Amino acid sequence: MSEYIIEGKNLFAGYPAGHKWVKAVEGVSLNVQSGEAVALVGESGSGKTTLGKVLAGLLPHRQGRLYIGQKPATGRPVGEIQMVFQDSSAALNPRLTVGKLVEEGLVIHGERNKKERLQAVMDALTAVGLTAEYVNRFPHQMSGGERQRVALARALIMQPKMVVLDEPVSALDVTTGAQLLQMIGDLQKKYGLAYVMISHNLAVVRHVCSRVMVMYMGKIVEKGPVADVFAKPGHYYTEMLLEAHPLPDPRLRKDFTGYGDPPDSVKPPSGCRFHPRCRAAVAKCKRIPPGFAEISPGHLAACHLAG
Amino acid sequence: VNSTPEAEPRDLHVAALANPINLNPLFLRDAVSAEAATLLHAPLVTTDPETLEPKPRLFASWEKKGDNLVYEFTLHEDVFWSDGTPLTAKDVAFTLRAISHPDYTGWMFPLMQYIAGAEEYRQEHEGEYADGEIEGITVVDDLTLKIELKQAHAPFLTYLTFAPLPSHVLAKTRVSELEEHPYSRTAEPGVGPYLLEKWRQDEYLHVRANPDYFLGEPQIKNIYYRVITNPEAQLIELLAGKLDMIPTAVKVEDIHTLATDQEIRIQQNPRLVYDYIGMNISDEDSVLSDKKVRTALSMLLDKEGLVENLLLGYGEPLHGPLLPLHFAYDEEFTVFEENLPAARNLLVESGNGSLDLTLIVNAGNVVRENAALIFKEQAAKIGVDVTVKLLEWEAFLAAYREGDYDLVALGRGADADPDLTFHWHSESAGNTLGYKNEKVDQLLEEGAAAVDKESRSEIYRRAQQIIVEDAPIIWLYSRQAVHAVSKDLTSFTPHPEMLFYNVHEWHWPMREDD
Amino acid sequence: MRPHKKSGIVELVMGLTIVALLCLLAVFAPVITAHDPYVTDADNWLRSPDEVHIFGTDRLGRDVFSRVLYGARVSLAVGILATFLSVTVGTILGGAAGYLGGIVDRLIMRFTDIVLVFPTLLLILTLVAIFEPALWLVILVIGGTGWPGVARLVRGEIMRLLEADFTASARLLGATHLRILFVHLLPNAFGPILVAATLCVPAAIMTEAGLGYFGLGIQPPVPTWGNMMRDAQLYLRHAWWYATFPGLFIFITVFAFQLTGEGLRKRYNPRAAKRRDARA
Amino acid sequence: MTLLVLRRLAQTVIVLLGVTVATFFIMHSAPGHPLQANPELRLDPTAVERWLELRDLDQPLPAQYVSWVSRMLRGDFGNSLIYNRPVVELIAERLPATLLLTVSSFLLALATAVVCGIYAAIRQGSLLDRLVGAVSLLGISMPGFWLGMLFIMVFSYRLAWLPGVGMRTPGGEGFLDLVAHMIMPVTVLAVAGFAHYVRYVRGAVLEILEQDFVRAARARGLTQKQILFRHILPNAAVPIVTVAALSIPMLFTGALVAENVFSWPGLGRWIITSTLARDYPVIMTVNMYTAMLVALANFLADVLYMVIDPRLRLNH
Amino acid sequence: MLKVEGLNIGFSSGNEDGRVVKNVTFSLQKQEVVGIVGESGSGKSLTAMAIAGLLPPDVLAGGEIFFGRRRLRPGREEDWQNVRGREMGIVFQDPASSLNPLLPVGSQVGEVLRIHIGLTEREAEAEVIEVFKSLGIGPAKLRVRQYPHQLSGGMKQRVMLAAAICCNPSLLIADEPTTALDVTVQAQILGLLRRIVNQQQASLLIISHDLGVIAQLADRVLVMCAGEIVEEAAVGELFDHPLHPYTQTLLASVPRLDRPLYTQRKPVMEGLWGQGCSYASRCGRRQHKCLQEWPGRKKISPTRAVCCHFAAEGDANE
Ligand SMILES: Nc1ncnc2c1ncn2[C@@H]1O[C@H](COP(=O)(O)OP(=O)(O)OP(=O)(O)O)[C@@H](O)[C@H]1O
Ligand SMILES: Nc1ncnc2c1ncn2[C@@H]1O[C@H](COP(=O)(O)OP(=O)(O)OP(=O)(O)O)[C@@H](O)[C@H]1O
Ligand SMILES: [Mg+2]
Ligand SMILES: [Mg+2]
Repeated sequence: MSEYIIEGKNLFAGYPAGHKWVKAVEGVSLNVQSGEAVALVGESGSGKTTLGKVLAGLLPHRQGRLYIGQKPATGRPVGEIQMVFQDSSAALNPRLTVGKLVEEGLVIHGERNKKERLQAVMDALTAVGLTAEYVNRFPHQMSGGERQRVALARALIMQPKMVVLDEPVSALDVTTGAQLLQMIGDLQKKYGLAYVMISHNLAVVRHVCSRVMVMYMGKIVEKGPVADVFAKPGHYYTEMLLEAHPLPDPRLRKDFTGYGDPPDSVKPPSGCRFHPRCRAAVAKCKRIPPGFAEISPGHLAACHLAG
Repeated sequence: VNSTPEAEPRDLHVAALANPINLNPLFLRDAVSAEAATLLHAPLVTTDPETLEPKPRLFASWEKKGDNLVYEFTLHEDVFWSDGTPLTAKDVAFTLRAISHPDYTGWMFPLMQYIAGAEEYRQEHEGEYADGEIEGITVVDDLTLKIELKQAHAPFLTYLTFAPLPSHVLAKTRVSELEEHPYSRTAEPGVGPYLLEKWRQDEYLHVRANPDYFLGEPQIKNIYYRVITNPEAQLIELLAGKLDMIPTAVKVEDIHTLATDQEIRIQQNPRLVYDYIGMNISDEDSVLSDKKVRTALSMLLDKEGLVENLLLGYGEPLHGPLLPLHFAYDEEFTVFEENLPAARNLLVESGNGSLDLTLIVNAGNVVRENAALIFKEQAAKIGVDVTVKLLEWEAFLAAYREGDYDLVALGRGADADPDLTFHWHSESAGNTLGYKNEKVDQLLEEGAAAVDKESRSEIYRRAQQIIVEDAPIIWLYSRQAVHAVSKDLTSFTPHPEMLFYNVHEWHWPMREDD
Repeated sequence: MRPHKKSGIVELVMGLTIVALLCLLAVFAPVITAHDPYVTDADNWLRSPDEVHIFGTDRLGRDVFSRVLYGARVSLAVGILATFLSVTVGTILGGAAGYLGGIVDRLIMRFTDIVLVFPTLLLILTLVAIFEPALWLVILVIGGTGWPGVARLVRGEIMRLLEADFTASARLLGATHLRILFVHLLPNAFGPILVAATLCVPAAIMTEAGLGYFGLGIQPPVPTWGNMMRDAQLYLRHAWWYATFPGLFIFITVFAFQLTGEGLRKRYNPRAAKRRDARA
Repeated sequence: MTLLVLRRLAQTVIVLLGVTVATFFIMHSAPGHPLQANPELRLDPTAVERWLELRDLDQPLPAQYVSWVSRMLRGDFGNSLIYNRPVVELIAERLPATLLLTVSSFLLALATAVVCGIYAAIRQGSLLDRLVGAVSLLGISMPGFWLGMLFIMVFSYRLAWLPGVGMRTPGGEGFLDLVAHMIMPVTVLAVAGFAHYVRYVRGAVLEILEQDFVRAARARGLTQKQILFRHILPNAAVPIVTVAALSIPMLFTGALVAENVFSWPGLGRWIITSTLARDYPVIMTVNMYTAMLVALANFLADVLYMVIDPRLRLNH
Repeated sequence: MLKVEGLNIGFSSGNEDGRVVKNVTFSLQKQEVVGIVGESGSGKSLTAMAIAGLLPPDVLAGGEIFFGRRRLRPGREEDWQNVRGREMGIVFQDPASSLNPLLPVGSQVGEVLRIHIGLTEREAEAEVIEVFKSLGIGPAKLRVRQYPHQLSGGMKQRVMLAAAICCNPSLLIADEPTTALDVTVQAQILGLLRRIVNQQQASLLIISHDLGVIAQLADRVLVMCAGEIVEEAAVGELFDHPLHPYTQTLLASVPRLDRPLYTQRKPVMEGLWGQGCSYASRCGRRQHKCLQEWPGRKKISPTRAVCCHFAAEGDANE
């Protein structure tokens, strides 16, 4: 219990829409251990970012319990958990230089000594593979990959225990993305950082994460060690995601049929939310929301037919 | 406009500076409405354009009895309202009652107060209609009306220069609602020279000749009384031939241009108005409460020069409250001429070697502004430093009301009768200066009660002498009304108080090529 | 958004130069002209321009040039101070509405709507009619009615920026509300606010001139371009110079500020800039 | 959609209520009362009294407000102090002239601005584009009263081509006469309007031109003209309607100036006379009338958006 | 079918010589699927837009484009007038913004038929319903009357596809048609594209930075780097034996489900731009020559060409 950096039980979260409430995360439980990298995958709109924001304290959860360390979350950000956003150009204040951006956390937390601040900034920049010459640049004077590094440096300077990475490479070129992923992996080892990495690209998380959680329409449908899940998906949705992934190998062509459309998120289907698209759905799936079944140790799938 | 086909005689377009507000003769509060109303109404009595003596109009004649206490008026025969009803003495009596009624909201009651029983009627009349009787007013027959005054009041006849209301239309209207009655906007039925054809608000008033006008059908069939608020725009229209007349207020600067225009004639006449520089004597501590200082200031201006330079001669220099139009006017009368050394001496005598005074002027009247400036220059020569403050009307008014000034340049109007009571009697509401001289009060009371012109003339001249020697104000000049008129308009006789005095006689001569 | 180099620079330089010149003229009016704008000269009224009176004289023989210069003081003072007021009020209200949201936002926006539906000049006329006109009142009233546009703009910007991830990222670092507002939101809204402010000035100047023209502005004899135009209206035929110079100065001043605003808009509007980059 | 319209209507009602409160507040902040204002006008004391009565001065403010509003709802806006007639009647006599002036100049300005704006945007950087930009900048900087005076000087006085005064030639009225009188004031008003609108139209069209769907339409083989009429114009309609609706107060302001310069017999000139005369009931009622007109126009514009834009119309 | 020769596209504010697409030459056979890959900004979209005649007006373009027997001259709108939409269908990256929000989608697709084939409104709608059905946009009858905002992203992209193919074009250009979509939706669109090529016997030019997509669809691949085609090969050859170092890095950088990630990108060395190879500044095997000299296009086999001084010598499987 004690080594969990963050622990959430039965979390609900969403957004106000007029007088109604848009549910984006429903009944999610998760925990992250120190130094661990957990992936959160799923289709667009499945609630990944929302969950990430809840974990980072940017969005209060509506129900359930969330502990950071052993303390219940206050619904306000704490320095220990940082987040890096998908769109690096929107995540950096365009009016501040890299130096100012990176040192902001220290300034806020009352580090007076200018020299020390500068030193810390330098360290953080070095850690993400940038040099001193970037200190006086503005965000628009850098490439996407460099900006993403600055965002990471900004998070690192707070000496967080965990960083939520929201699609950190999806806006980048393959080559740049690959480098960034590499670096993310290095940092984990070097600082013992824990990650929650959000992505819709299964292949990406495979390289960084050890555990994966698959989300579908606000719920987690499968979770477990990356290797297990990818090798032997327990949920038909996970299977479908893996199946749909276009492999960069012309010899392994797929026929790309029968995936069905994602349903309207405003009116989620009854029972197992995936049943309208599921190739193996049975009558029960339509009525009863499935609970988790253990497929192998630590590998759980919310499917009536699993296990 | 001017090239009308032969069969149709030419129309007349007259400029007005504002939209008339009301056409009911009992509720004419502004100059434009009053002017427009004279087209549509006929007054009971009128005054002579030269001497301002009362002359018959609807009242064809009158007789004075009992030391001017009783008047017996006879109405003109065969006068009909435009709906065919004959005009009778009852209409006149109704009109007088309406003015005296407690609910009457106009300003004319002070004119009625001399009639016996009018005050009582106003105090005691019950009911919302102008019915009942006023003691001093008797309808003798359809054409005869007898009015009894409670005390002799010489100017009384000149007070009857208003028009009667049609009692057969308005008698059933509450007096309190009289002003709102459609009659105020249509003037129908009328007995005047013209009848209202159309009134486009803020645009023009179109009147058409009354074929049954009792002095004969007017020659000009249509008159358009056009609202053009900008004087410059009026001139442009006149020069373009789209207006035939700019009455009364042609700017001095424009006279020269207009005089050289082939199509336009300048016509002028004296008016019952004058400009003056008032002195704030209400403050006891002020230097101006010292008569010597006031006298000194009264000796600064060359009034003939003012008229020549500022008015280009279109006016009369003025030395006292009596105007050239008044029968009591004395051409020879002067008390103070320009005399700077004497003025300086007086000032020194008063113990004021130098003075700082503020003169407020209402901006907008160029001539008055310039007069103030000349006064300032002259004053400087005797060591009086005058600060001239040109103020917009609002600011001017505020300063004036609060007495926040030493000197003030103003204009004011006088009555047709030389009676000076309104402005100079110490108990008059019109005595805004707070002038008080028992001798003058006494003389003015005598003058009002006196019967014959000669003795009245004498009394007012004496009063004038005393007033002027007290030097309460500095008289400047009396400006003439300057009209720019289309050259062809004939028989236009300007009257000091009524532009359309003889409008029924105006006409366009037949052109030879017509 | 961040300024875009080079775009709109021509407009900016031209506009600012003229504005600077006008300010100099206004400030150094007593040095530039030997004539006292209040001194009347009864012998020399309505003199056409010559070496002594380069813009001629008015109906009281006052020097039109010096009156125009002194009039610039009023116009610029009103324009700038009223704008300052509008922008301050607009930024505070718009910022509060955008940042706080919810009921505060709705209240402020309805209030803004209400002020916005009154035709400005009419409302100002009314207020000036009720309280007697004076310089401070004119500034107060023009400034006090000019803020809704700014408020809406600031609110929109703040809401847009609140959505931006960098606000969230600052919150993650533990930034306080004040820090977020003053370090992250307002500086980024600065460009659009600056543009709006620059365009507020000519509007205020025009309104002041309109008030003067209707005789409800700052009262004579204090010279303002508006009340000079009002006087001049009566001498259109005699004295072309009388209306021309104040009119021209209003025009030039408004033009200069509009030009500056246009330049700033080009600099701060990313879309326009993008187009320009594509072309250049 | 109905729900949205209703919600918007509710907002409009709130704004209208706000307008009455604002007007009421302004009216009550007037120091003293008009009797003291201008003795030369010889204001009718009973009219003043009646006006004071209308304000129910003896009652607490909220009660005064309620009775004032309820009187207004019954159509009683009080009497003019000067005319001593119902203000509503006086407004009705002058409103047509103002509407004629404003509506025609509005249509003229909008029509020319739409045509020029679209053309300028399509031919961005062309001579015409730059010309439109320059005209717009000059037009926006031109004080209406000066332009009006210049017009009168040149076209009425020097050339004597056009009447510079009023709305009709008395006695020679007719359609052509009306048109001749309208030319100058309408132009003065339209110049400002054009200058203002053309920028927005141009900007809006440029923005739309950059959208992917325009490129997609080209990719489908549509000609420039088809794209313009099917895709660009309808999308430009929303911003154009917005600027048009928001410019209505500006239109009134313009009318105020134009009517005074050209002695146009409308509300604008009358309100100045009334303001100078401190005819409070008139000033207040006209203020409120125009404000309400503007609020309603804004409401209509919003309804129009919903007609144009299915995203608003078919909102779930 | 389609031949592009020496296509150059430039902005006055671009790289030194202002060109962002340099000397692009390739051809496309009937029923062939050609893919273009490359990093962001390498000029893929511009090349496609040039072929479609959709370059922004302020762009300078030169070169020759032959479509069938027709010559399409860049900058001449009239050359494309009857080609686009009829013989050449085009699909863009972002389906959400590619549809006019104010018109029903059926009517936007129908436009093509009305303009090019001269169908009436009614006929067009009936036809559109058919096309919708064939692309799985159901219920088609309802869909044609719906507005873009009522459709999901995948649906919108299908509508765009419908508009592109309803006149049976012989060439379909798809510029990153699935980038904005989810994997499962992407898979469907890819399936559709493949079907269209087979059924309608059309050629397809598909642009993507996702090597997975290219690998799944293309017959032949063009690799672009900094505005140049640096390598050209049949899809099998390319993925098995990439010759150009750039292609190699690209392939190695793709995160794969079945292989560990490998990358060796070096930061750009500023000031190293020169006459030489466009990849030289980042290349791991850069030598002096690379910076000085443009390597030139080396034809290696009938299907294969590469622009690298050392490509032939290098070990493709390094
Ligand atoms: N600010 C918001 N207001 C209202 N609804 C929102 C908001 N942000 C997200 N949502 C809704 O919440 C749901 C989950 O959104 P979220 O951003 O968490 O999804 P995601 O899995 O991150 O998707 P993507 O892969 O597209 O980023 C979606 O249906 C979305 O429409
Ligand atoms: N409108 C434009 N103005 C200026 N430069 C442009 C414009 N459009 C494209 N470019 C430049 O041209 C180059 C090629 O652009 P292009 O859009 O073809 O790249 P791409 O390969 O499609 O990239 P992506 O994968 O990001 O879509 C880029 O460097 C880009 O910056
Ligand atoms: Mg997300
Ligand atoms: Mg692209």
